[in-house]
Amino acid sequence: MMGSYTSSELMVARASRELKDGEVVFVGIGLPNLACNLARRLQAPNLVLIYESGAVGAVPSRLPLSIGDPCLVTDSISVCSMVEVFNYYLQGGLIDVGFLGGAQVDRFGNINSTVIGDYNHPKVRLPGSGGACEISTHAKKIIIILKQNKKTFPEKIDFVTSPGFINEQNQRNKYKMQGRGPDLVITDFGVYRFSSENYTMFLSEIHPGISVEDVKENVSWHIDISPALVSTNPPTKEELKIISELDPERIHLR
Amino acid sequence: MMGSYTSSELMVARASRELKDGEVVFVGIGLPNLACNLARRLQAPNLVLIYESGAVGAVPSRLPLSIGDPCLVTDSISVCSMVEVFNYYLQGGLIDVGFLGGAQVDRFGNINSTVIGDYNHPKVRLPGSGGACEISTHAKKIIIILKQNKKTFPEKIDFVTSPGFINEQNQRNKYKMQGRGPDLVITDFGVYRFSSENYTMFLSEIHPGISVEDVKENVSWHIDISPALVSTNPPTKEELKIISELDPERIHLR
Amino acid sequence: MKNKILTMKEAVEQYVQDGDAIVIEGFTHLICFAAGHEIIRQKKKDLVACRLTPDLIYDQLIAAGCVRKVVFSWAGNPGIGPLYGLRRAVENDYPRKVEIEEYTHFGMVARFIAGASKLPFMHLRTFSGSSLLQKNKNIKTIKCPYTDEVLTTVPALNPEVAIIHVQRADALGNAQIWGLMGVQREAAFASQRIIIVAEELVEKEVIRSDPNRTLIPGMIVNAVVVEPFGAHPSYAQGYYDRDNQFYVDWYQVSKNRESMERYISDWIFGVSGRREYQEKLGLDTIKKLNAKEQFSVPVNYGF
Amino acid sequence: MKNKILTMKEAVEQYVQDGDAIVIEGFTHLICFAAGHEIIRQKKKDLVACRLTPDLIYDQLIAAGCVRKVVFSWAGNPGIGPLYGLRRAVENDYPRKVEIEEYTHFGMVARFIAGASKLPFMHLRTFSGSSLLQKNKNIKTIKCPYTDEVLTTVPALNPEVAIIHVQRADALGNAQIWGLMGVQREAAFASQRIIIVAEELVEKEVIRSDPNRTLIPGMIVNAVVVEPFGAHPSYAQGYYDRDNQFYVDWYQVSKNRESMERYISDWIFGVSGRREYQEKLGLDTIKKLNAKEQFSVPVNYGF
Repeated sequence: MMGSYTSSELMVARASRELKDGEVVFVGIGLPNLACNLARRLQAPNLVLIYESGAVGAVPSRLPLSIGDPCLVTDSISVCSMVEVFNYYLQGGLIDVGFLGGAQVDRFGNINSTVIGDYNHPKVRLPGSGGACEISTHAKKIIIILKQNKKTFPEKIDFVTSPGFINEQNQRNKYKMQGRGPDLVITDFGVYRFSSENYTMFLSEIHPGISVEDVKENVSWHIDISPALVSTNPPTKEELKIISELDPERIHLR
Repeated sequence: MMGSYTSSELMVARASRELKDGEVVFVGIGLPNLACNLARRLQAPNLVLIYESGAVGAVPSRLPLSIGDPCLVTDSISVCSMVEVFNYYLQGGLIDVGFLGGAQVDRFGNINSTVIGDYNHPKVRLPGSGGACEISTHAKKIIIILKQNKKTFPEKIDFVTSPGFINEQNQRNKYKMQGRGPDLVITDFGVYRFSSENYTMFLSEIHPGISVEDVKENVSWHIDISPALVSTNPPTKEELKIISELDPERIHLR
Repeated sequence: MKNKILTMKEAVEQYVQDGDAIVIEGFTHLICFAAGHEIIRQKKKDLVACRLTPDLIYDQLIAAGCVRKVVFSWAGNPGIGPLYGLRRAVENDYPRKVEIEEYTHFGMVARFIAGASKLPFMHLRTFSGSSLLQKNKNIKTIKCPYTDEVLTTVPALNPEVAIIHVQRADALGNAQIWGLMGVQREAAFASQRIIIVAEELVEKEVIRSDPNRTLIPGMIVNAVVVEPFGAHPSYAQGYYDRDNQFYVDWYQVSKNRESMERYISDWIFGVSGRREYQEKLGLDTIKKLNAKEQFSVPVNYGF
Repeated sequence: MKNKILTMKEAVEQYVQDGDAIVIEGFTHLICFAAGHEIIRQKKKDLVACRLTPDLIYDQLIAAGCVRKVVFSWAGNPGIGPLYGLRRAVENDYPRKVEIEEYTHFGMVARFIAGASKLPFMHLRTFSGSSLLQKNKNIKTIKCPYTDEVLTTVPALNPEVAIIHVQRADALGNAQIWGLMGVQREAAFASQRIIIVAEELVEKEVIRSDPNRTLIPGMIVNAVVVEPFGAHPSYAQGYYDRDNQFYVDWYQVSKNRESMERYISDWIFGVSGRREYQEKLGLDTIKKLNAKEQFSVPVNYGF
């Protein structure tokens, strides 16, 4: 809780402000779904929501628990097979913004959502890529959302599920990835961006009530701080009202 | 005209007898379409007709002028895109019988429907392959239907549009074609099959009223005659009746 | 979102440029003659005309001198005979030299799949043993990294413009097709600019009542033209039948150079657009082609 | 043609064999729990269980000891947590060692496309820069013969059996799906034997009234099982909603080995089939999940 809102609400509100009207967004469940639907209710009524399940232009009438909820189908613009989702929409280069989460992110925006520990003898086996690897490869712009601590921001991640910039040389061009890579990382501490010189994460906005020391204590590497560091605008009353309408039982706002 | 039926009617009747109930047939327009619909009315009520336009299980209520006639869609079992027709049905190996015609056929069952003369300076430019090359590659069994004369049965065809056995070694295995190649050739003179030794056409049935001399005069190479040569069974009254119902204006029976 | 409705004249002016690779797809069904005629009226030049089956509409574009190259897999008047316009161009360079680049249907389909998927090529099993393999240098081979098997390949096809005729669309270009779908979806996704031509403009609620029917999403569409009867003499399932007589008659019309040019002059340059074309065609023909009713059993999208 | 209707018991007996590679597809939608339960009841062994999202049904198959290997791309309880049955097998070899072979969604989709197209491989743009490329030796690369670009590849996936749950089918197995279609078409065409499980058996006239809706043609189908409510706790658009509470509760049920085994004993071995499962579930739950009505606007197939 930060004042009269939770860090999840702040993350949702901050993410939603990144979305422009008419953009095509590849949506995941949870906070990204809330962010997209918040944006639809505010500055981006014509945001096109695409779910990897095949629903295009979804207008969910309730909070979807899963990415394949029936409410994403009813009244959507188009439902297509996953062949088309991945070949024509994602690889086809039609996605403006993709949201990704994960268990770990490193300084280059590479994400692990596969395994903690050794791949063959895992300490914790996580779900794996799903469509995350291809979202990170093909969406023009990536927004990463996750809760932050030393474990989720480790010196080295155990597995690269979804490539960010890969290393300080930005290997994306080598692999001819059409997506530009991670644009920002939104956590419960602040908002991070990436240097265009060494493709390394730096703190760009800091959430109200959080100190730079707090941030540093919750990153495993030496995190750069923007000289132009600003304070994240807190969620407005209107944003908070809509968010609570979108998730009345606070399933994703824990 | 041969007695009380035309050579086209004989060709249609003869072809239709090759079709077994439940088989999946890739149908072309003209005589093959008549043969398939004749078979559906007689021994093969459950013949599944597939047209390259994407109509599967078509039950045409009128004579289709083209392979994409609306009557092939109405009441069909499935309509799919051409992506599926070619990838999943044809290349997928689901087609039992494919019909092919053409301007020229050689002794190995290779067919030309592309060009008479030089490819770059054609004497006559024909339509080209369409789906014929892939039908000849993938359908388990091929039935060739065409009118016969020295020009349509030349020593060497000007262009191989649809490979038959290619040469006396049967090159189909080299190319790993799943289709077994041409099974029979039905003309207005007789029915031809292929030797399992040198993959060369031989006369297997001769139509009523046609002499072996007639046949030889209408093939450009020295045609082998089966020692077990039989006379083609003429169309029955029932077959003729159905054929005339299928093409009342005799559009394809000229 | 922006309403994308334009007249055919505006859409062709804005989105079809001289020298463009263009695809007016539709396998027998939903061939957009209205767009082809407008392209002729606007005297577009040097087009690379891509289509599985050039059909009468490309025959007309070629005879009118709009085309410098045809990329195709079957060039004929289905069930009737040759395309004489194309033949005069290929055999006698009349009215201008026209190059051809030839595939099979599967080859063209695979090119559009690769194009729509933004892959540089697609592999397939066809062409082996055929003469096309020698005549078309764009057909190559590749070795499977698992089985060492050699497969043939075709390069992606990514036209500048796709013109897709559909039964119904909303003002944003969300477009639904039923009946034969050919390779329209892939042709649209493969292209850089997309014009949707609709028999019927519908409210978005109609589209959203049956999202599985949407073949092309508005997000990739640049313009929506509402042009009832715009596919004649081709057809639109549920709207009007194919004008088979027109195709039969085309044999004679096109066989002779002068009569084909007269057709172009009378029926294309002689009218301002589809409304006048329809008037010229006459109510009797239109009525005769009117579709009978045979509706689908609806499905429930509720939850 | 032969009526292909079998009971679920008969279909699984006849078409699922020990050691088979099997796919019960369905992306959230139309996951055939009824078939999974019957496979468990018949104590099938050593299955290679292929599916993009193993979901609760594969979690149960694994916990029941039916599976020797899982081929997948996302293994979790969507929106809730992990699949504990799978985790116990992978992390502790309980109840038996289970191998995993892992891709991304796109990788699995491409494997099914290749399988359905009888191509040995498919190329795609993903995996580059990811650790999967090192961990899964089945992911290889190929050089484009046109651009020299290097693309990643996956091998075809051709399971022995596909089980596809659909909304409606006729007795020959002509099957229609609306709403999310996942990769069911490709999974079916890629497989050697296909069992269709239908919410509703319809006359062939219903299918033929809307042929564009047919996802799987009867010609490739071996058996049709009519099993209303057979996808619960997954859902069937237009028939019943997803039982989200079941998925939420599964977290606790499956977290503990004993309670998961009790579930299997009570709800799978404790019933003879779907009818008894429904009775045990109770009318209240079933009623609560009943779909509301929201019908598609019909289209005209006449000409």
